[in-house]
Amino acid sequence: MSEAGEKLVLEIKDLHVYYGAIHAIKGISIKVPQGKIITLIGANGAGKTTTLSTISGLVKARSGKIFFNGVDITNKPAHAINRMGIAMVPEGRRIFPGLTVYENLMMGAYNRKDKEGIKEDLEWIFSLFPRLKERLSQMGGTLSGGEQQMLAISRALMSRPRLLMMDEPSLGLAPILVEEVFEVIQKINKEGTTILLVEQNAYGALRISDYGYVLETGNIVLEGPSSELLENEMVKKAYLGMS
Amino acid sequence: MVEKKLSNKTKFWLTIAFIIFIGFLLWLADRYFDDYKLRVLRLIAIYGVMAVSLNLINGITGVFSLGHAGFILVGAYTASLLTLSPEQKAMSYLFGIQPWIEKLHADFFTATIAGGIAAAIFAFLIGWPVLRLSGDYLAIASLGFAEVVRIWANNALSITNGPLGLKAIPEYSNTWWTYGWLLATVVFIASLVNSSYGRALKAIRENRIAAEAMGINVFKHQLMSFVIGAFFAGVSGSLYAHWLTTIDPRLTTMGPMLTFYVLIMIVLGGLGSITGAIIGAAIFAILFEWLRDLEQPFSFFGIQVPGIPGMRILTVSAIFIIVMIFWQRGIMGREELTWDNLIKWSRKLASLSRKRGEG
Amino acid sequence: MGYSPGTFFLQNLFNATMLGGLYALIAVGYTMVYGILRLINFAHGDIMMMGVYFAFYAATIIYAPPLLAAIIAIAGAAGLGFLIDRVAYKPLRNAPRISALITAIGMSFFLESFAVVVFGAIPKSFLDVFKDKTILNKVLLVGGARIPLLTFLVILITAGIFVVLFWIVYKTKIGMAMRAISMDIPTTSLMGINVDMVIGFTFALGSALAAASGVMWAMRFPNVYPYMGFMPGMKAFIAAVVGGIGSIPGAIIGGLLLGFIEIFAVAYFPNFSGYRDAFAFIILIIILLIKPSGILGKKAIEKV
Amino acid sequence: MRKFAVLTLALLSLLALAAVIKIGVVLPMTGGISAFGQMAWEGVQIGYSMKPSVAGNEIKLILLDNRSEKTEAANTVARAIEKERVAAIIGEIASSHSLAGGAVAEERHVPMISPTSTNPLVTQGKKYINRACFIDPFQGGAAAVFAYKKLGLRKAVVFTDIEQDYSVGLSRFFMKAFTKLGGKVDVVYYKTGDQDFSAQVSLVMAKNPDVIYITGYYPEAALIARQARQMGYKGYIMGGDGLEAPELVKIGGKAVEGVYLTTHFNAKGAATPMSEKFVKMYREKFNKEPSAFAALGFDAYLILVDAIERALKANPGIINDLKKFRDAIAVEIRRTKNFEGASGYITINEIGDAVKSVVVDVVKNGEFDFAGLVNPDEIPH
Amino acid sequence: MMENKTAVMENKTDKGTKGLLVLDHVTMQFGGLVAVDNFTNEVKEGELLGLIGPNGAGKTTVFNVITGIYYPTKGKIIFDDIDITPLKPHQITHLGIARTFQNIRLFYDLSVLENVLVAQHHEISNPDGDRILLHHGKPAKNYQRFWLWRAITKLGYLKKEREMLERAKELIEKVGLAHVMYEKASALPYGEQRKLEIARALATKPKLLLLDEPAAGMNPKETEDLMEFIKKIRDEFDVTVFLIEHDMKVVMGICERIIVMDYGKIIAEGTPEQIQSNPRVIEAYLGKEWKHV
Repeated sequence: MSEAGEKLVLEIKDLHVYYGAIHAIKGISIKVPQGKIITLIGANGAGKTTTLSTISGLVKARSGKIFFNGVDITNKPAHAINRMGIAMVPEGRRIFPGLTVYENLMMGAYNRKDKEGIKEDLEWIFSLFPRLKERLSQMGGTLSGGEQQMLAISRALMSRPRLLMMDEPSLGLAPILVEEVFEVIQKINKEGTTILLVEQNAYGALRISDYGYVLETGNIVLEGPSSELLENEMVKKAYLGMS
Repeated sequence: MVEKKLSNKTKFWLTIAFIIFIGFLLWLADRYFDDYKLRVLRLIAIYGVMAVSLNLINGITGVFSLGHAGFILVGAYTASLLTLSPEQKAMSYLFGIQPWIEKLHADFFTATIAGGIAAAIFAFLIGWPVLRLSGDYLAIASLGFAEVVRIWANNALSITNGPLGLKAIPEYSNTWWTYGWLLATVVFIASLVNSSYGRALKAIRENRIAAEAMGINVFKHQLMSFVIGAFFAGVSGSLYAHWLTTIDPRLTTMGPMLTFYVLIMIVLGGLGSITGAIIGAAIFAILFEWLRDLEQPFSFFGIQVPGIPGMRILTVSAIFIIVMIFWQRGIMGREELTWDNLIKWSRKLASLSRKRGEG
Repeated sequence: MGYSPGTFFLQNLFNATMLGGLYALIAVGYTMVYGILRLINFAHGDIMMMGVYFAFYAATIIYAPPLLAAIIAIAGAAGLGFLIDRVAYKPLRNAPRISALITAIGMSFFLESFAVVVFGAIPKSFLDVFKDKTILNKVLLVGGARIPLLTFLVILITAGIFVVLFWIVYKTKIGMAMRAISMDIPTTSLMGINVDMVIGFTFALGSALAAASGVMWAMRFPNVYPYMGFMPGMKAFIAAVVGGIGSIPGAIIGGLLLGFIEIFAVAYFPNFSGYRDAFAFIILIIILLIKPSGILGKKAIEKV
Repeated sequence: MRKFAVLTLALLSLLALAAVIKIGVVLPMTGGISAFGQMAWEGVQIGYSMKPSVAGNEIKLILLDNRSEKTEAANTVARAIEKERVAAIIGEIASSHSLAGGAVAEERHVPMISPTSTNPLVTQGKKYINRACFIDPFQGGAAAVFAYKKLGLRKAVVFTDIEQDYSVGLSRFFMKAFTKLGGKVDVVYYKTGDQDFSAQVSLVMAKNPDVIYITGYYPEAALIARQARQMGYKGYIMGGDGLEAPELVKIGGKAVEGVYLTTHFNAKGAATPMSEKFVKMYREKFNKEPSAFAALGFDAYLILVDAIERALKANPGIINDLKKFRDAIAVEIRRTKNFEGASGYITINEIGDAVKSVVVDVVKNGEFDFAGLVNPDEIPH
Repeated sequence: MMENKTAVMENKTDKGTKGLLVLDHVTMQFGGLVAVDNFTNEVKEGELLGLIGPNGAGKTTVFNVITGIYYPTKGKIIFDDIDITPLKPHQITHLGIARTFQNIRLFYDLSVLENVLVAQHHEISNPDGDRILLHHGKPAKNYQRFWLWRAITKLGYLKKEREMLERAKELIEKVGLAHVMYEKASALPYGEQRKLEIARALATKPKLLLLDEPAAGMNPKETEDLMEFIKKIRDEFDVTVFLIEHDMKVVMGICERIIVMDYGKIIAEGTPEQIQSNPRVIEAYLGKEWKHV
């Protein structure tokens, strides 16, 4: 897929993952070039979340390799992978309900020592999500669904990641908020963060991404530039709900 | 999953044959074992009744109760006060006795049933407050009630003889009574577990809210499990008292430690498995006696090593920790030792060895 | 010369505060570990016992001065707590909760029998550690009540420890990480936080508090034996549950409450002093019935 | 053929003659009351090193731990009898354990001698169960007599350990005797393992008695004394034999100075020549002062060995028939008269209880000093 | 007993006109948070009603209040002419309301068959049913006098169990899960777990079925099947369906009437067409471009 000379931020080679006896990921290979938005689409149980979890170190791979900027990060512990520059917005947002919004953000910046940089990033985040600034001292659990999603994204951004992975950012949000989230993702990407996006909302995801992979029961069944996938008959039928 | 299953009829007769076989083995043991081995053998059955009954509450229904020792204590005292002769009572109550306590008398079977019923009533009464709580709060409240009744027994000199305890309780708990009650317990609880009620209990364990939404009165079913479990705990208390021949309400005799022991048995055997509970009870009873040799002086390559008291429990606890680490769901998990499973496992074993043979 | 009612009350007030404070220190360790792992660490009381033995041997073998002995005890217990987590509890993080609980009970037996085998079952006197510190035996007269200086010291030190503890938990980064872990372990690890280290730190911190309590306990009640941790451990566990297990302020309130119940029940109902523990349990049950998740416990509203 | 069989039997019995006599020692070596078990075991060991054989037969001690638990107390006795096939048993410490183990021994007709179980129920109605110590009614009465008559005390508060049958019994017997003599008694409770007694002590301060009488064991007693003295209690403190251990002074420190306690034995007051011997050997081996538990362990061993010796003297061949041998030992134990033990001259009466004088100790300069004797006939009934 | 039953039958008015479930000024407050605010509406017999709204609008809370998981702070809930406001979840199920959950709540360690059997258990644990006794006002206190005895002796329910088994198997076949009948629920793929949850709810013999986001996590193909399935069960089992859903395609596709909630309040109500063009709904929930999604 990648044109020559393009720098790969993340490369997955022939990844296999098992949950006990269940073969969840059956040898997938994915490339994420710098500065792009790459999307994984597929049904529930296809292995999208498992793929992200394996990259972020929450789940161990049975075989295959994951390279981040050329460094092998396969089966490294999650905290080590985060420290290398991969941040994740987990499915269901998973913000810390009993920490304040500010503390939630600081959790994202846990390993950073540059106080100035943290301050700068905070300002940037407030410019992205002005609502968060108003709620800085509020407990995370009291935010509405949309605000929680914003917080989750901001929290991930606070570690200044080189790769941002998002698991179903639009899940459970009102249609009106879904639009907003996709816009923000594009904005973040434009400011230089590479993004790996997992979505069930195939239409929305493909519309903003550069390249897409279609996962089915642990296999990649289709890949290509997003614009092409949008036109693909099989995708149209199974994932866009157009028949 | 196309597996040839045994018909229910075959299974029934197989089970009957198995019980008769075990009965025969017990008859042999009863005849040829010495007193010490017989004591341990009977203790296994008594522990078995304790474990199976706690397993109904903790393992099947998912109610994390730590009050089992309280039920055992109630059963043990009720039954013992009934089987003790008035003369014996008059003798051992050094500081006076309530006349009505002195007069009580019954045969062993009636006393055991009475012990069970007393424990069941106790469970019914404390179940109302305790089962309104959940999780660890329930655990501590049930532990609390068990302790309260134990402390009461310690203080109520004229009824329980306080810390002096009861003595000269007739040694009625022979092999047949203990194993007979174990059989009765298993048959009763297994048939309950396999009935619609048992499914409801498991459903409560799996997901309390969904069970409620399916029209199951969670509180009442939990109370039922609590009461039935307590009944058999009371029975085990009676058997225990008539095995020990003397009981007292001390922390180490019928305090939280006993509950912990029974808990270890059922978790070791596999929480939620009836056969597992019995296996756990047997291991527990045997291991402590078997490892006694560790505390005897022995020679090691010619060096005389003196016996070190404490090595036994040190070893046992280390074994428990290691087993739990490598066998997190206990020996049986939630599986039962049924004929179907036996066939399944033996086939697996056979195919495994075949593979090995080929490899 | 008997006590006047006021003096009698004052005397018991101090006694209760001290006892409650010691319970609270141990209870906090229970509650922190529970908050993070949902594990009732039954070995916690025994870690306290080990801490006291560390202090005892530090003083009698290497002749460490009392303060150093206390520091050795606290450091030793912290290390032990960390080690126990690594060896016995970490492999069971994903196991059913009850398996972890049984392991904790097993660990409690293990530590007790270890102490019997290595240190011996015959009680040792902690006075050996503080032999010449007669100042600690000084008694102050407060409104007619005789309060040992030690009681004051214990109350003050306990309060000081709590201040430090609150600072750690609510004002430092690692405290924030601890609170985060108590809510969501995998997400915390996604923040680049080494979860195992933080859990280990929590165990170490809780164990250090238990050891601190243990050393003070042994100063006040200088009887050191392998099973000395069982009863205080049990009481502290109750205190933690009463306060709302998982909540640090709750554990402190629970500990103090338990101390007050035990002292005042005996003081004002002497005929029922045999029921001292029963009082504690009955009040505990009543509190739980009124507030099923303890005094400060958050009601775990299950998302339906 | 028959001849051959007889010959073999004779040979076997000859072999058996040289065989060892096994004695089971069933004690709590771990668990809650392990300290007492370990002390008694030390005493038994001293006895053994003094008399390791009887009538040319080697004695073998088999130590079995009951983990301070009742279930195990019964199991260990059964194991000693059936697996180890012992001739007799020394044990157990706590009366409740002696009851559990004793029931097994009685049924199997195996003689048993408890060093320290003072509860009257232990030997009640039993033929094979004996003890090397006096019983609680006697001890409690002695304490009351000593307090009322010798010290002139009239108002007492009794500290009772509600978990210990020993303590509850002793308290009751003391209270009975003390009120009979004309004294006034109040009672407060605590339990084994308690460390804080400030509430009970504050009550004592309110009642202002002449004496507090502590009937439990020394760990708690030492703490009670400390806390009482700290709070300014100035009266007498007394206790039972459960207080008699060097640890009382170690834990209690200055607070236990002047504490009176009834006990079986005093190393200083050397009741018999044997006492001196025992104390000397004990000091040599363990490098500390012996406690009453050790002395009674020692006595229990010697009484038993003495009974075995007499049984063998009467019928040397009896050693081959374990059943008869056990019976004979049991009979001989109850024929013990004025036996010279470390704790005095001991007579075992027809019930199986030791009859001897009660020693009263007082703690002076951190040591147990002899303060007097109370004889059986002085106690009111 | 039988007479009472007929009395119930006679009480019923014509289908379609009467509100099967009436929510009357229902308010649910958690501390300071008002999750449901003065909710007044009704579910008519036989209809297929949808409830939509942004995350946190209080939709699931409405379900929880109806099924008795929470007691409403204020207001009344009438089902089938019975005031069910003070009743417990299991009693409400007995009366004929069944539900599924947003996050699937199966009995994972039980087989598919057992999951369905459990849902019929209330028929033997409470054979007379609360239904009859409730009609005389308050729920009777001792309507299950012999429950413990019955459980212990198995008196009078062995035959019933056989019946239940047959009925459960039939139901499983009907919903198309026969091929996994003896599998543990945890072993089922996601879509079948959702289906099983609905089947289990149906086994309680409900008149009203509450579905909480049944299409969550399904791809468009599965969603389409689900829509068919819901329509089918409504007709076949003669139930009224009330569902919460985020997938507008489902809501607009099968619901006859839709209620929209925001911040605990009803902000709109009407047919799918009316809702789609309602400016308030577009502003608060749908956005202008939702049709593309």
